[in-house]
Amino acid sequence: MFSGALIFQSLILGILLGGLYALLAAGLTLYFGIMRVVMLAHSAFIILSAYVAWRFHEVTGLDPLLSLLGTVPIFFAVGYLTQRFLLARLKPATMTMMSVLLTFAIALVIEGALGMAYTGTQRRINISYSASSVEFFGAQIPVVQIISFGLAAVSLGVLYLVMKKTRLGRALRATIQHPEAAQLVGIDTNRAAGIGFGLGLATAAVGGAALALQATIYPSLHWHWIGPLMAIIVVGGLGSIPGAAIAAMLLGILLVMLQLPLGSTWAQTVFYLALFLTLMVRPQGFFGGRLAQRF
Amino acid sequence: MASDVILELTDIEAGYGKAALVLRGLSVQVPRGTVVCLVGPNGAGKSTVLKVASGLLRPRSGTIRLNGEDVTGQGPQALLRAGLSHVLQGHSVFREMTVEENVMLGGYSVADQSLLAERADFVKTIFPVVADRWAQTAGLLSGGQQKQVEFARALMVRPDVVLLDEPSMGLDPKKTTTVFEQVARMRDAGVAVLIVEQNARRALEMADIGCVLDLGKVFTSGPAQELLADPKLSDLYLGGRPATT
Amino acid sequence: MLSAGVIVLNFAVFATGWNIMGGFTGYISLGHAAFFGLGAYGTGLLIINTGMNSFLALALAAVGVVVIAVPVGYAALKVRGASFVIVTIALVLVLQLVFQSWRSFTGGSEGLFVPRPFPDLLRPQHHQVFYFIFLGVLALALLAWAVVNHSRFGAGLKAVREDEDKAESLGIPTGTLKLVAFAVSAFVVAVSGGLYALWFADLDPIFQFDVVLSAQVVLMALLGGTRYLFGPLLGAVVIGVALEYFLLNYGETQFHLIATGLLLGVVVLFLPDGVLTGAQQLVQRVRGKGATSIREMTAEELRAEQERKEKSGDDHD
Amino acid sequence: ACGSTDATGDGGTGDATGDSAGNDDPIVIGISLPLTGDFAEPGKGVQRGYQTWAQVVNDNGGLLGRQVELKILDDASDAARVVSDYEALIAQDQVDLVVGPFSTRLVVPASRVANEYGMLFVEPAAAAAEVFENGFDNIFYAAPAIAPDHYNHLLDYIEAMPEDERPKTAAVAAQDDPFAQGTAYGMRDGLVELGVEIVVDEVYPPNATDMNAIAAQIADADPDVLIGGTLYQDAVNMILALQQLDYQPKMAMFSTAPTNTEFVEAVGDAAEGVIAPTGYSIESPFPSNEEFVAANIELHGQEPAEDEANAYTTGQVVAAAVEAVGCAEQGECQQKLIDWLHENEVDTVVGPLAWDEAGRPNGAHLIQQYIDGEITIVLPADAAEAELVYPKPEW
Amino acid sequence: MTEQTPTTAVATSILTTDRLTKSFGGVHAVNEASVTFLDGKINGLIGPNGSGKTTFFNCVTGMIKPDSGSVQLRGRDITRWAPHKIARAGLGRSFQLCRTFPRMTVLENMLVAVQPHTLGDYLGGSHAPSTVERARAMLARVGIDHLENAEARDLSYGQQKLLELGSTLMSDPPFVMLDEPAGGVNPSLIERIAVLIRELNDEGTTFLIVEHNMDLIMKLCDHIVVFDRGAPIATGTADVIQSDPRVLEAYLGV
Ligand SMILES: Nc1ncnc2c1ncn2[C@@H]1O[C@H](COP(=O)(O)OP(=O)(O)OP(=O)(O)O)[C@@H](O)[C@H]1O
Ligand SMILES: Nc1ncnc2c1ncn2[C@@H]1O[C@H](COP(=O)(O)OP(=O)(O)OP(=O)(O)O)[C@@H](O)[C@H]1O
Ligand SMILES: [Mg+2]
Ligand SMILES: [Mg+2]
Repeated sequence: MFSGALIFQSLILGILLGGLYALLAAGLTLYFGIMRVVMLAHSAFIILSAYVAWRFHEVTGLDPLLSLLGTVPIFFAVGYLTQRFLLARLKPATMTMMSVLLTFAIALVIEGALGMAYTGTQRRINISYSASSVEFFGAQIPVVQIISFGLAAVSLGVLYLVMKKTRLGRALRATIQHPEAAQLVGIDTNRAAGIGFGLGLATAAVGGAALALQATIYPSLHWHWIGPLMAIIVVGGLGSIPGAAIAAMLLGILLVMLQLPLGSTWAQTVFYLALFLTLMVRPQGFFGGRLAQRF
Repeated sequence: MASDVILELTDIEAGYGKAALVLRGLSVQVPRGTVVCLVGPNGAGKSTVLKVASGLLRPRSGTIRLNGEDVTGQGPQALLRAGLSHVLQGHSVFREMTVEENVMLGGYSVADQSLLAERADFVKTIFPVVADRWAQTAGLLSGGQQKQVEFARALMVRPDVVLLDEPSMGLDPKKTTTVFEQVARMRDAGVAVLIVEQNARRALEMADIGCVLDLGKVFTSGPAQELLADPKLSDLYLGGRPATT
Repeated sequence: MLSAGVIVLNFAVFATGWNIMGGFTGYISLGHAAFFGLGAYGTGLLIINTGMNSFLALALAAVGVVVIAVPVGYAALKVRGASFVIVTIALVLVLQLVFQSWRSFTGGSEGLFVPRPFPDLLRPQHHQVFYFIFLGVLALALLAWAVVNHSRFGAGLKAVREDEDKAESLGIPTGTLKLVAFAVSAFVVAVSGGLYALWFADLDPIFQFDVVLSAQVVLMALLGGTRYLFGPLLGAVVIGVALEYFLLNYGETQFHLIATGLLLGVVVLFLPDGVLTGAQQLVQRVRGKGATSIREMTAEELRAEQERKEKSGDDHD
Repeated sequence: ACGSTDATGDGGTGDATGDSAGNDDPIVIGISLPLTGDFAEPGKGVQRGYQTWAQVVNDNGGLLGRQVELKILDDASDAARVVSDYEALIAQDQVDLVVGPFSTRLVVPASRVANEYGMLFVEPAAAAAEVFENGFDNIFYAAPAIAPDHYNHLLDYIEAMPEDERPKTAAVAAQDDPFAQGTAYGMRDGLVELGVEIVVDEVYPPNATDMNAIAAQIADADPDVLIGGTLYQDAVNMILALQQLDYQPKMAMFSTAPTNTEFVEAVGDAAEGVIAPTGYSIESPFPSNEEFVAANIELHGQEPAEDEANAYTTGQVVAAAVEAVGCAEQGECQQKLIDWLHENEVDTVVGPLAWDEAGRPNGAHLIQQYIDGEITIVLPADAAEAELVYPKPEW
Repeated sequence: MTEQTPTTAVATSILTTDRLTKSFGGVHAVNEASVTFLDGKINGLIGPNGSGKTTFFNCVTGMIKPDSGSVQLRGRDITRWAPHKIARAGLGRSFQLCRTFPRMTVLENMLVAVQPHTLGDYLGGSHAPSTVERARAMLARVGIDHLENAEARDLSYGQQKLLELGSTLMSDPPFVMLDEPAGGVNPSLIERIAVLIRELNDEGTTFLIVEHNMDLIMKLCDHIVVFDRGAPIATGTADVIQSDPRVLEAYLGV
């Protein structure tokens, strides 16, 4: 059996990992919540941002997190343009299905480009505090994970406030639900959708940097992430940011805990089990996201 | 009268995508403080007229003048800013947002929050359901209730020109009365109203000018009462003998 | 090169099978690679563990896949649109995990070697044989699609694609129809997978359970046009050849990925209904019949005509 | 016919198909390599090794007086392509000889094709035991030892220790990869025989980047010996994770990773004391080595690593057979080559090699350890440059 | 129970609900509604917005499952049946917010409505010419025959309502429930629809119509039920209803 210390340690690690998952999933559920877009390229963008952080560190030797100053605005812009000039062209009727394929295409392009630029070699940022950790009731907590958890928490909070409390948030949701009517109340629907997408990618930028701190990256890594993230947003209820956050937390913890008895490969399946279970029991997801199955 | 015409469509030709023309050289004038009522068979092009007037659909030829300015080809937002609002036909509530959010979005273009709050209270008084379901998801309301929310949404702004596409559809008799009362109030407040109605008799009874559309052209137009009186029109467009109640 | 031809045919069967679900119901599944992989592994494992005849094994495996597809479909088809896509993706990913981890049974990441059905054939002949087998299967798949397309079963599926609730209220048992379509298409795909196993002999979870494979197949179907019998076939030929080309000419780089991506993007953006649709529309444009939806008669004339009719009393039928 | 014909040296490129009759036209050697995809990195290394070998051979007047020409195809790390590539090479392009690709996953299907065409198949990569259990007689592994034997010298060393100083407990974490597991489990089973208790035995998937959970278990069990069945990055991640949990083994070994030049940069001081088996070291004492190292640096501007060496060795083995048998084309010649290799021993940059009937080489790997930031041979004693440090310093 | 008026006493019931209840959260959309509709008649169901008419429809047709209570079609209990089963039991319905198959042509929309029953039908090829003829005739009757080849999504709102009506009548079910068939339809066409409904009724089809167009209801219906807050408040013939104070107060307004 596993010692209490080990289980406590894993619990901590699980919480921290869950935080990261939460951030990564938030963007994904955002696109869907406001635009019915299944953004398969999300994790590809995450990896892209991670690569930027890595290169940045390689070249300048500065702390990789500083790269966020550049990536966040740039990713926002890219997202804005992607929506305006690519997704906006899709017929609303087939939006959901077609966006899957379109973003899939984007993902492939990103993966390919990274592969061409930096080959398939695995990369990892090696910074002064990579290996350091702080002691917490006998558990060793890696500094990098604390940092990425902090990043996640902050950006999630911001995102949530934007969506719920601002005019922008409302405009975004109105736009997807009835574009014509939205225009008629004076919303610049194109702009709104664009901004929404930009926000989503901005979270990807943050997530990427956080990821780069604590894990290895390689071009095809995004396949490794997209599955769990998708599962999370369905379990959380498509389109519900808090839902995604909670689901991510729970599944993240479960994952790490299950790795002890099952080993990391089998533990991975927890995401998919959760997904299928959700569909059986509560297709609309467990937290909010009432409309999952209608779209 | 042409002097204080506020909305004027001239020789409009319009259609959807590559399909054939829907509006075939049509002209309509809406004077300040009057209610102009469009009637006509299904598919005559009534909604299309409104879509062209509010910039949702670009005409292939012809001009649109608002307050004497040529606004042809401008988008809905521009026209809204210029004082024109449009309530769509059928159901256009934001289904997944609360009644509150819907109503408040009606005032999206209005900066002054206190003013919005005030108008919100007003619409609550005339449509009780809006008050009762304030925090509920609009998409779950009944058909008629949704129409009421939509109309309430339109009342959040005070434009010079209002385009209404069958506002009474799906409303029960009482609510229909309420809606027509509101339209009359707008007129009295000097607003120009261009209304499409299949509930033709009641609409014409309230309207100043009637305008019969068919095949994307104006079939006849004139003072509403005269149209009502015309037996041939009744027969063709307004539905047989006057209502029995 | 013969083996390339076999690969393209294999794609064609796969895509046509996929189209039995995706084309009619509009449910875009990125999970069919799972059935492909299951068909392949199923066949392989049956042969290895029971030593039965290769093609018997193939048949059994395909049936087995259907047995799996039904509950999976039942779960997946409870949700529409996005959730459905996500589930199907998940299906592939989870199977990849399982087949990788479950070494003792599947050979794990060492892969699985499937004994050849005709051990004494030299490779070139081997390819030739399979080339024709695949041709035959393709013909059958196309036939199946055509039958569905002309049947009322197909009409029901199309109704689902347009508006599922309305279809229900018209008395169409949408749930059942969808499930049947799903199972049939899974079957066809499983067969193509099994044949692949017999032909290629080396199976590896990474390559058999691959979402990208699904996507490529969807791309083929879309490119050709999901509403047409030969759409997927056309797509398979184009994409199959294109992929081969990119790999050979830009193999040293990851360019073939980019190319696939760009291709998919272009198709989705500019040819969402496939080249065949595009062609058809072009023809219509030339013929210039912009079917007008607006009535060509005033209400007046109409009413007049009505009266005439009513007098001559041939009102209805 | 497809792919890049790659005649090294100043010899211009020429298409290498068909008629290999006239005795002065080049001997074409077909190879398929993972130049893209998952195995791209080692794949490129192997390519360099082959090129260096061809260079050296041609500078010394070629084989049987004929120039050597490499015909290299890219299989994008895809088993499906490997097979079709070797078919194309053998059936269409009628190459005279084929040699192996990289990675067990690709070697197995490739060797089968070669076997079906009755071609000699010397390969630089597939060390996993399974490779040699398909009953093929044409396959030869051009390296000192197959995976399970890599640590044999280290096991001897531990056995030689006094009972009470021997490590008591060990942890094994291996990637789900035939080679990586092969090495690690070879060591593990050896230790078990020496009465060491295995307290953790974990497998993780090839794509796993998060080592925290495994590290947590290892740290919790706190064993004396750590055996990492690793390729490259997973080793780095594991070490970082273990440092974060501040676990200190007495002895830590990882396959492949430490011999990679980037290893030190990646883990910094943590490298000190880490042990790794290697089939090749620049300092290797064997005669042909100097020539190889020099040529490789000249041609590619970098020192050769194990991948290059294995490829070069493959070349040497084939060359030896060809020169001895005196022929190099498809047909019965191939069987002659195969038979000859089964009988004889070949001198290579990794030492003299001989094979059993299944093609397994008979040697064992050198054991290296990081000492004062330098990777140095510590076992076996006769080749050692320094004493093995045990217990290793903290990381 | 609701009062029975002489007219209805003789006729047998086609649809009866017993304390049918459906509430959403706090809202009692349908509240213990026990109603009876008459076979062979044109029944009307009216009531203020939000009084539960559509929900009642949805419960009866199986689109949503009632919380409690039972539904009987010709004495057969069909509570909680799947929608398509109920449809096959001879109950057709139209939607208030009209639902057409947007990317099918008007004619196809009509044909899909004719459902196969045996497996043979399913695999059987396209429709019999006779069916197509019937579809055309029906289109003419609802006045959109000129749109036969237009895709449904291109129709004007009213045209879509007419198509909706047409396709509902296409499979000529013996019992038809129409949710606001006249909403957004041009008055002169409404008259034709009225005629159509009469004819079909004479041919033996039973109707249940939800409408806010009083003229139509009063002209057509033999038997009217008035809903308020999810339950019937009055039942009877047009005159009875129109003179009922509760109805005036709750619905018609004065
Ligand atoms: N989105 C569209 N695409 C193509 N054609 C359309 C579209 N919308 C309407 N039409 C066609 O244009 C014509 C006029 O449509 P419009 O909606 O203006 O009619 P309407 O007078 O509003 O009818 P109704 O009273 O039923 O609302 C109709 O014949 C219709 O078929
Ligand atoms: N899915 C739902 N969730 C929550 N409330 C609902 C739902 N459907 C209907 N309601 C509520 O139930 C009540 C009855 O709705 P219903 O649509 O049956 O009214 P109706 O009689 O059809 O009104 P109308 O004449 O406007 O169509 C309404 O108050 C509505 O808000
Ligand atoms: Mg209209
Ligand atoms: Mg209703």
